[in-house]
Amino acid sequence: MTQFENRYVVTVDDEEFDISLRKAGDGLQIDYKGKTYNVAVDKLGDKKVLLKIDAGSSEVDIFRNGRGLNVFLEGKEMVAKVEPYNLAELRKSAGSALKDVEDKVVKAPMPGLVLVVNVKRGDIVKKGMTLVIIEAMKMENMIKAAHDGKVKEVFVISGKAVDKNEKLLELE
Amino acid sequence: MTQFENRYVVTVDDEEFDISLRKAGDGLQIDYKGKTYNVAVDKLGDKKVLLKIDAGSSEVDIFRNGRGLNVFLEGKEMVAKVEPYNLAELRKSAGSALKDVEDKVVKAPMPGLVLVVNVKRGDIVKKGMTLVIIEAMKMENMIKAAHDGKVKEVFVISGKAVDKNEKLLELE
Amino acid sequence: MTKGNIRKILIANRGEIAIRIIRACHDAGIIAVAVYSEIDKTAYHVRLADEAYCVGPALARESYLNQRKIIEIAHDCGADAIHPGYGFLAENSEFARLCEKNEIIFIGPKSETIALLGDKLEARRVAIKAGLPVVPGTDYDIQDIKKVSSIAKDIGYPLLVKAAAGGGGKGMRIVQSEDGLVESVESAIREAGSAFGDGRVYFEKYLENPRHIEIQIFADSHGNAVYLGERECSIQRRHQKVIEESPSPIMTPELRKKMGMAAVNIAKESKYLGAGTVEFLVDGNCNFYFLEVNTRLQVEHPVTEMVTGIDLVREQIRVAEGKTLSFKQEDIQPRGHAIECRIYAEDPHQDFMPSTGIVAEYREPSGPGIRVDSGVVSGSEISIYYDPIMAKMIVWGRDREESMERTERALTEYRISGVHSTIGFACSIIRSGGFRKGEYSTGYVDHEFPDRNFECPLSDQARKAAFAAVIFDYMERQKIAIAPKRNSEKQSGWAQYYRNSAVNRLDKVR
Amino acid sequence: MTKGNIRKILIANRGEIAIRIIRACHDAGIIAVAVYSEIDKTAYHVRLADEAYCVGPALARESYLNQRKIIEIAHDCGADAIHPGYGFLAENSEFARLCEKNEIIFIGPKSETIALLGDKLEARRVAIKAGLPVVPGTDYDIQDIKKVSSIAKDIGYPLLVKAAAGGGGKGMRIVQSEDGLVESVESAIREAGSAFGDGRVYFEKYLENPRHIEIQIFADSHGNAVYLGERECSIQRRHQKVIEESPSPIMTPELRKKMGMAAVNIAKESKYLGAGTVEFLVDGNCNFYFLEVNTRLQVEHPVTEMVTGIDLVREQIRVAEGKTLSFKQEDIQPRGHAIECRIYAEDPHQDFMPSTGIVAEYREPSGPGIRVDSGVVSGSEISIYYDPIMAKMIVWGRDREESMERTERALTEYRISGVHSTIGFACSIIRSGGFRKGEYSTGYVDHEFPDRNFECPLSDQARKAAFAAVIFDYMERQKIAIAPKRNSEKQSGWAQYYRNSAVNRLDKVR
Repeated sequence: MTQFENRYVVTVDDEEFDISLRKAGDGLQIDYKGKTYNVAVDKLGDKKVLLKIDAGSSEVDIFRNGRGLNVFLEGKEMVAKVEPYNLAELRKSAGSALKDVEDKVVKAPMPGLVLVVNVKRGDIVKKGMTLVIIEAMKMENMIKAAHDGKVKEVFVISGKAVDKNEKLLELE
Repeated sequence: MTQFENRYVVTVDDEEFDISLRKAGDGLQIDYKGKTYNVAVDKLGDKKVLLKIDAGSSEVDIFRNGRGLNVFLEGKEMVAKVEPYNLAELRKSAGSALKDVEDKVVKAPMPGLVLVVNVKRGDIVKKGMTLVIIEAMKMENMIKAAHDGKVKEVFVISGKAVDKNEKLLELE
Repeated sequence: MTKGNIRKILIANRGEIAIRIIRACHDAGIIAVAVYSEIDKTAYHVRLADEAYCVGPALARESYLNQRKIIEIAHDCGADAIHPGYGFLAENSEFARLCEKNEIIFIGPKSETIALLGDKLEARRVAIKAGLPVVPGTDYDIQDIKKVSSIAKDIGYPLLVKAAAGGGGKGMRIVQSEDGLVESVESAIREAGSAFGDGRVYFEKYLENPRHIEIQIFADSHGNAVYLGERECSIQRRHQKVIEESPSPIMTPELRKKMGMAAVNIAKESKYLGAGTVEFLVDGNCNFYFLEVNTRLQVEHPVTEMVTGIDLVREQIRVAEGKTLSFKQEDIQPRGHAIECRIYAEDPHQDFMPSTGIVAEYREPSGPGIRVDSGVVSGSEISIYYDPIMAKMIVWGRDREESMERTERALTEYRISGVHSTIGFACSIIRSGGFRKGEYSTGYVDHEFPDRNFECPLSDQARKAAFAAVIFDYMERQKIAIAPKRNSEKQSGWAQYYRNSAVNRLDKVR
Repeated sequence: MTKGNIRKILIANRGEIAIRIIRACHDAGIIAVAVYSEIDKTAYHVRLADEAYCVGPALARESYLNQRKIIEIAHDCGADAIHPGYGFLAENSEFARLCEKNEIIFIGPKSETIALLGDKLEARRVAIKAGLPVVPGTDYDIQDIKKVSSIAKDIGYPLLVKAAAGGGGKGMRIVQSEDGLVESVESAIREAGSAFGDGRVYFEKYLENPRHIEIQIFADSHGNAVYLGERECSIQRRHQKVIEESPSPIMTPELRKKMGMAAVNIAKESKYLGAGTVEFLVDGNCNFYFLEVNTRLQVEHPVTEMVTGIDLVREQIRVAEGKTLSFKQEDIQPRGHAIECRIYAEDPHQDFMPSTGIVAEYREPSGPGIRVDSGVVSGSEISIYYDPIMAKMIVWGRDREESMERTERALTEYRISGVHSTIGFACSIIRSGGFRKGEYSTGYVDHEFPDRNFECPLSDQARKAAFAAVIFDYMERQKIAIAPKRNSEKQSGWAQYYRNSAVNRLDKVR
């Protein structure tokens, strides 16, 4: 592997991409699934680039946000994490403990008013079950369980006003 | 005059405004030509504010540029200079030498190619006379004399490529 | 109420509909006055208006619903008229009455008409009197709980318990069989009582998967009343319309005339004034049933504007001035086809949960047939306080096919970043087989997309995001600045360029 | 030339017209390929296209005029067809021939037709043959300088010396009397020879203050040819159109039919294919005279699209595929009135001098009847290399009055900062008395605004700027930060708000 050839695992939301990046002349090339792509980014503004992949181009809003990158393109908002391939392999063999922790905390997706809390500590919940109802913009929004589990802790009560990303409860 | 009452002369392009500004409660008030206005600015973005004058509001692009302020509102680009009233009076009584110097240097309003130079050193020019023709965007642009005068110096020749604001000639 | 030319209108609303009304005022040379809550102080409707006054804190009931304050502002600024838009005070008969008392023109029907048609049971009686087919049911409220079982048997199951003062699904219950009938009625009465302070409920037969088709009506103060064709509004999520079109794919000239005349009859019966909408349910056999009258401008009114060429808001103003309608029934010649997609700040993949934040970038599509009525611009804030509608995209085409093609294309051009939007959702509806064929009913979204698996307009975003991320990360680590935009004034390559071509060009000039 | 469905089109152009064509491709499900010069690498047409290829350096003759390179890219990417837009290679018969040779469909007339009608003297002969009235003059080029005086006497003064290969005013002279006639002819011959490599000139009578009215024609490869009404293009500056409208204020159904049939005759005589425009001069007595044929899409084509409802670019593609026209003469029923304002990056107060730089903010007007075809977005760069057109705003109304009212309103909503624009200029034209009455000719702008004193859409800007400046300066000196925008996620007042109203709301839920 030369200095300019680098292999990465990129995680976009839940999907993983095994990507190699290298310099090629003035530009950059990507190898992905046995195909080679000529790629470039040109700045369009603050936090905004034009991504060119061969002859195609997409406007991308991209900026670093903690350990990840916020990426918005073609109407979709995504979170991407870039890891060197070797590191990613290491992490995987050590078990994917990290991800699970994040999944287990249920947060408020928006600021609003907690109308209903359907569960209490120790309850067994099933994927898709409504855990909490939050009112915002005159609508009731159901916060549902992303997977089966057991309620470890509940942080809110009915009638509480919550901010975005405030912890609602934690599953075991 | 209290600490919060300040009188200014504001020059916008060629027009002068005698304005007093003071704090009033949480907001600001302006006195101009015997009338009082409640005014406020709210930030809309980088270099952009919403100016409210009583019940009316205008989006204004505004930023400092050297000694002046660049102001863009309602389709018009202007340059404003703010001076304390007393200073402005002083300057005026000392004669308006400053302004004249600026007027006497004729600059290229855009980058382009000098096609024709109609005058040489020592020529007498009349207001409105075409001094230089510059080609840009496939069109010929006549640079005309802003007032009568005598050519002190010519800095360009036909065939020269010029940048924006490059000196073309100076009148006496 | 002063008649004659209106000189100044206060718009008691916000967002896209306030802007729509400001535009109509400006077209007519009328001064447009905005009101705004504290959180809306830099909103786009404030910037476009000629005058703007703060009407209170963010919470709607302290600002946009603050009747006395609005009347006070109208008085102080010398407004002749108030346009309520839709929502907020638009169907509030008390507010209309307050305007009348204060000699300010309320741009809408008379307060009595609003009160009459706002009561669903009363409206049902008016419809029956005007000879309209109504959904089988009771034309009285259920007073004796002992009789419900026999009344229900006469109508047949499934049936709907509805609140007379109803709206927004409150006090409404679907009952599938006699089991739980009494319980449902009792709970509906309780809910209606608590929500509206009016516990009257009645029965209607429940139609399964009907189409929701509405007729636009217009009436002036000289006894003229016309219909301006229909809008098909069956594409809904959370029981709210999201995509509307005109003409309806199932419409025939005969049916249009029948429904149109029915709607005009109700206008005449209720002494209607101004713009209104008569909503119908239509079953699989093209039988139509009166549902309700919306005594205001509808969100989806531009669909009608696109096919008729008539500016409905300006016409509202004319009628409010006491003028006769500027068109007769025979002048209304619909042309082509129009589709409206409502663009909400919602995440379709999370059950249409509202999305708040700053709209980082807002860029509209354009080109032939495209109109966008928006309440936001780049930098606008979407708060939790109000309806999450950001904009409406209305697309006209020579026929339904062209209108769908243009809609699909325009949606892929539309760019809203910073908050979630329903652009991708709208695109997957437009692309879906049932919509393309015009075969859909009010249950379409839930039925076709049970897993909410709305595809976004373009594919492969995750791979592209991965590519972008890997390049961004690499450049960041290598400290390679992403090439800044050229700036013609600062890093001028022009002079050099012209230098190169100077001799050549001068040859020609000389 | 392969016929059948076109799958992929290369667009040999940039700016608003490239985007217009991309939209037509996408509506039709056709892959749109952009080409771009180095300086245009992030231009909006590149972003909207499905594929984009660099075609060379900024200078047009090394990029957008580089015929071989464009053909090469078309081959390499597998494009079936090339759309040239307007300008650049659109009326270059050599390029059309090169496409034909390379079996790529050129979306336009056949190369012979372009060559024939591109020669003004030949076009004049074709027009005479087709029975069209032409401006009195010679139908041959002036070969014997000794005869000019007697030829000129026959035609009468003032007269125009015109170059057969002409365009852009090169090789053209107005001659007021016999004085200087010979000199003018000789200099015109020299100039034409040097500009076009073809020194042929001819005479035409010079009409003073005519109207410039053009007819849109369309012809397919099956012998069908129709006209789509007229466009009035007399509002000009620097002899270039700036505002166009349809119908023309002076048009009558009879005159339209006469001019339309004349235009169709020329289409038939020249075996025309696709979209074209026949330009006429019309004098004060409604006599019309053939001027020339533009063998391409016009800048102002959307005016016709707005009143006819027909997408001219899609129709060009259909015709290029060998299909028959999708409409017959009797299907074309103009509706309402449309006005186009071209928005240039120019400073009207400095004799329309081009303005370069970055478009800091670009925000379009919207609402009923408004369409904007733009080549720029916020952040776009206006360079000195190309035509300074940024966008076209096209406005439809039920009648001329409504269309003017909406145009005026929309212009005041339009916001372009960072470069000068012709928005204010357009507004002052629309507001001017002659335009409002429809009484104007090609000399209107120079005649009405001899001092170029175009008022901006709104008054009092200098005073407002002074207020803004004094406040800005004060806050800067006092180090008072201008209140930043609220950000719902960071400085959340929501939680507090909901806290206040929590009890109240919960009462209802329970």
